[in-house]
Amino acid sequence: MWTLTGFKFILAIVGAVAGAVLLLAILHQASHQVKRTLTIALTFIGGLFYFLEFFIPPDPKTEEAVLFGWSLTQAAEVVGNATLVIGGFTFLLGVFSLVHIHGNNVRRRRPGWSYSLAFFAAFLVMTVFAFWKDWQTWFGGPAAPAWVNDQNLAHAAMPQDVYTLLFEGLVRNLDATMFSILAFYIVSAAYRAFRIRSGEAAVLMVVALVLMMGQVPLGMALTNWIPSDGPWSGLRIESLSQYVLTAINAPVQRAIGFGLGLGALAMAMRIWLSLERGTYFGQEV
Amino acid sequence: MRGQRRLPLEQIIGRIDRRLVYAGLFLITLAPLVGRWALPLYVTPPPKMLADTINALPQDKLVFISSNWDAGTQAENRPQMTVLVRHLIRRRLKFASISIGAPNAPQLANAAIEQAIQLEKVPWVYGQDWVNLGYKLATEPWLRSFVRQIPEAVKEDWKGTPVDQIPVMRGVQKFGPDGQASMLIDITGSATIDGWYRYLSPTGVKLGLGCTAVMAPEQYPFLDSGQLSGLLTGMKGAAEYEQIIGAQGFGTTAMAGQSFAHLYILILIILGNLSLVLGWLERRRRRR
Amino acid sequence: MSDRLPDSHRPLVPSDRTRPAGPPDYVRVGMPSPPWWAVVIVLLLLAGAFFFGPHYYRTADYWKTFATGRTVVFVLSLVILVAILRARRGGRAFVRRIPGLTAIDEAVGRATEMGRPITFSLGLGGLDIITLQALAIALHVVRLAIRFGTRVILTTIDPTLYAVADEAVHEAYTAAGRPESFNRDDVRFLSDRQFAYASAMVGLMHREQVASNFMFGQFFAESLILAEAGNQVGAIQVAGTPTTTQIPFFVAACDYTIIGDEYYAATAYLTREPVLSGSLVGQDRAKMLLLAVILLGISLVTVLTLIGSPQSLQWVKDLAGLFTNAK
Amino acid sequence: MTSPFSFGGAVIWLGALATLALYSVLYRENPIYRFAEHIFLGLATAMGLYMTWKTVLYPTWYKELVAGHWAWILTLVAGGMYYTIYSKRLVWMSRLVMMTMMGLSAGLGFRGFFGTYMKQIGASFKPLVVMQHTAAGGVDVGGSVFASFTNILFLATMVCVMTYFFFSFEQKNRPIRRTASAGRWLMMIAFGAMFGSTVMARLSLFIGRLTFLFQDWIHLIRS
Repeated sequence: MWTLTGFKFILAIVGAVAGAVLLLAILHQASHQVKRTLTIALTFIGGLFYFLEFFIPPDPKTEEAVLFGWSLTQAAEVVGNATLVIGGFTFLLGVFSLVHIHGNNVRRRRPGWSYSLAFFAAFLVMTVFAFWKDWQTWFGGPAAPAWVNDQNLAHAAMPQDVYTLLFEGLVRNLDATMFSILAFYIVSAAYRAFRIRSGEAAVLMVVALVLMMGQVPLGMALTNWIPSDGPWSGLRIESLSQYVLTAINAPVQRAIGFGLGLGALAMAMRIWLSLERGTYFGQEV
Repeated sequence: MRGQRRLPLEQIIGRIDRRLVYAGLFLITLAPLVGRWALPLYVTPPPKMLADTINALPQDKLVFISSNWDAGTQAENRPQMTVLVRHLIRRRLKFASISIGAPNAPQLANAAIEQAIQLEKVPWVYGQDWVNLGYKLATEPWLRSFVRQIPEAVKEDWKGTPVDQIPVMRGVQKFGPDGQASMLIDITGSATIDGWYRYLSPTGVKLGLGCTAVMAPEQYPFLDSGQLSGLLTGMKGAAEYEQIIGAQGFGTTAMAGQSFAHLYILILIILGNLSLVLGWLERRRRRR
Repeated sequence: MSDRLPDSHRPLVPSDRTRPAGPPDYVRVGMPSPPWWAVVIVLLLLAGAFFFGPHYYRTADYWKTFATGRTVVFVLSLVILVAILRARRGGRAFVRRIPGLTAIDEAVGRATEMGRPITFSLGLGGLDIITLQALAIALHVVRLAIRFGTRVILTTIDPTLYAVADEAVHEAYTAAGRPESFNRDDVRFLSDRQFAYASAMVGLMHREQVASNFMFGQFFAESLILAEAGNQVGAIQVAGTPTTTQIPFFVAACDYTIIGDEYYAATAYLTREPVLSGSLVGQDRAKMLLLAVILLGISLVTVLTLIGSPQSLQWVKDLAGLFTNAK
Repeated sequence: MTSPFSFGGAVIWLGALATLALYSVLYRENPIYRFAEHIFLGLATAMGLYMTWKTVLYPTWYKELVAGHWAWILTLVAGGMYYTIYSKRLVWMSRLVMMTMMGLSAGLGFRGFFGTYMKQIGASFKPLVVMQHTAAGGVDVGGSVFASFTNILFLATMVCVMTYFFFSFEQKNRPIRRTASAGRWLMMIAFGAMFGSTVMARLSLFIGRLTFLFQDWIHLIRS
């Protein structure tokens, strides 16, 4: 029933879409009260599904949680995939947002509109070549020419195509550069922030310095005169940093984590039971 | 008069323009790289273990290098790769490089290997003494068959030459005690080592790892359990290894860069605090 | 620019005393919610599954690996839920002062005075609990800003979240009686790639010369990029994230940092809505319970070490195992 | 300097120019950075679209649908409901699907708490007194004291920090206030440690860029 072919398949598709649209059309006529109740009910059912999937004990043999003959574990996989797919369909919304902003910039000739043109150019070129490259694998049809998708194994390391040029040449380097800007920012942040304005700032600074020095040879040289296997070896700067990380950093992270976990748990329950009223959509549905 | 002079000093060292700070960092990190400066290093146990393992390898077996890094982690992984290959060449161990992590890894691996050969000034011939097997998509079945029957999983090198025409690969069948491959060293910027733990550890073959500094803490348990026969942690690991085999290279100079940059930050922090103290003294002087 | 300021602006004294008691107007007109019958349904379903379920529910092994973990989660959830439902029936709870959060009003007020926009980054999360909490804080900021006619540019990395945020902000404008002021371009999907998002935020903050910058949600390496960029344009910055490893960078570069589960206390603190402060009471109780369990575990293990763990006390040793082996 | 007139050379040149363009923001925001930023944004958005299709929609939706699993078409309807945010009349549909999705992620919260924190509770059961034995069988006094101290420090830190995060009552009680403020100091130590231990990783990234620019692009660093 869930797998159909040929004419039946088309009929099922059309039927499903038509049915869904009809249902929505009927609901559209309903009162606010009905829509509101429906929304709350759906939120509840959505949460209930994963709640049960977690709390119903699984069969030790199959490791599947079964409720009234339904395998929740298997269903969870389908639900997970469906969530992923529905999320995937929203990507165009993101694209709309960008196109809206940059389209307006170009149309109204706002200052800097030429940069928006660059955005469109990059977006279009990359989209065309990325999809062209794999089009045949997905939908069949003629293969993309070699300069779009070079599949010669001899070039395996660096296919000589436009997509690779854009990806390896631009995207990867832009990514890496933006990431590496952190090196500069971590220096300027340290210079500005690590000043002994208060006791807390002093502690922050001293510990950060010890840890920094514990990582590089120059810092290790400071305490290298302490023998590495005597009773005092713990005072070597690298051992000291390790000790701070395991004996103080770890419990702090754990304690903060417990609080965060409970906070998230409470938040999850408030959303699930629609107790977060007015937070997201205040007045009416 | 003196007060006027002191006030600007406090201001100057307390509010260095961030561009100057950035330019300083740029120069101070670049200088050791260009000038090939080196600072003495202290060798920690994990790289030493790796060197000892390689020193104990039998001469007649092949060493596999799983080279899984690309441009993103180049700074940490490339010096590891180069220094390990140099050690292998010094010990006259033949090796094969294979990539499962990134499609353009074979090219980077090749460049690193050729550089190592050049540095060692030994005629180490492609095909005779080493081979680059290119990029393979490492699905679970592929990993399994690679460990059991190497020729099944690897049919040709990265340029498309069939494996049976490559002398160094002749007779190489499998991993394990009765196999022809004695060790695999994973040099990686991603989670490729997990696959090797799963499939290679059970064969009893030695497994070495060179990874980025961020990944290293998670690997210590495997070092304890003996699944790893040695570990290089980022740039520092490469530098220590260079120290062990006595071959100064990029790792050592890069660590000099790291050291100078750290020192630079230290000086900046001291300057910032000095200005705070000076300002405080100044205010106290005025109040009197 | 400054002509958009309301006359009486000397706003938002961030002290607890001047804040009106009880929930603000916009939370009163909320949706009705179904807690009691929901709890009944859930409990009935669970009870049914347990009592009419298969035999393996009653084996010791099952209790060892499965039931402890579920019981802990269930009890903690119940403690929180009971506190929420009690608070709903009236009474408002005390919330202690959280310095970083009082700064939110200050930051909005400053943007209003300067006539410059505010940026609010929702971090790298999608439609998950953490980011929904960030969105709740964002909506509080947006509602404040609407009152003073200040622009808030909300940026996201996830298209689904973008849709929700866009709709919620639109709704906030409608609720405030100013649907026409809603500018669709102020809720933005920037990119779904971490560093493309970061580069766009850097450009955005520089170009708009923002007066205040908020960062709430999940942040990773880009945290410091955003915070330093905000610092360079001289924005007042308030940040909060449950990604604890990024807190140090926010502490170094921001004016106020929300640490740990202050992040989840934020909405309760800002709105003083009974449900939320009740939830906070519940969280505190759950935390105490957790602390008690841990202290009990510690004392048992310590006693065991001191008396040299005889065979007859093996079950005490297993107690810790109940937690670590839970599946 | 690498020649830009080969494929590999062109990739390096593009990368180098992109790198310099983004670094220019360190001086100040400028047209070159802005241009690179917009190119980056365009490419990233296109990549996002491509990856969404390639990794999500193609394998889990299109392939299933083509295989005859017609019910997957309903996800298209659900996805489409999101797009009603642009219509005043139909907007309730978007809320229906949004709230359902929120409900689903809320339901995952229980497993999330369990998976992350359950083991940590058990792992916190550390004895306050540790006995360490020497190889000869006697008690290693120094080692035992040190190990016990480490455990006590670990647990005390955890308790102090957890106390700091109590919100629902005024921390008037002196012991509680002291504990909480100790928690704050300990957190500062931890934050300092996190900051300090990240510096090297960040500098490595920059050294990586330097190698790309000065070794692969202009051959200033001899290899």
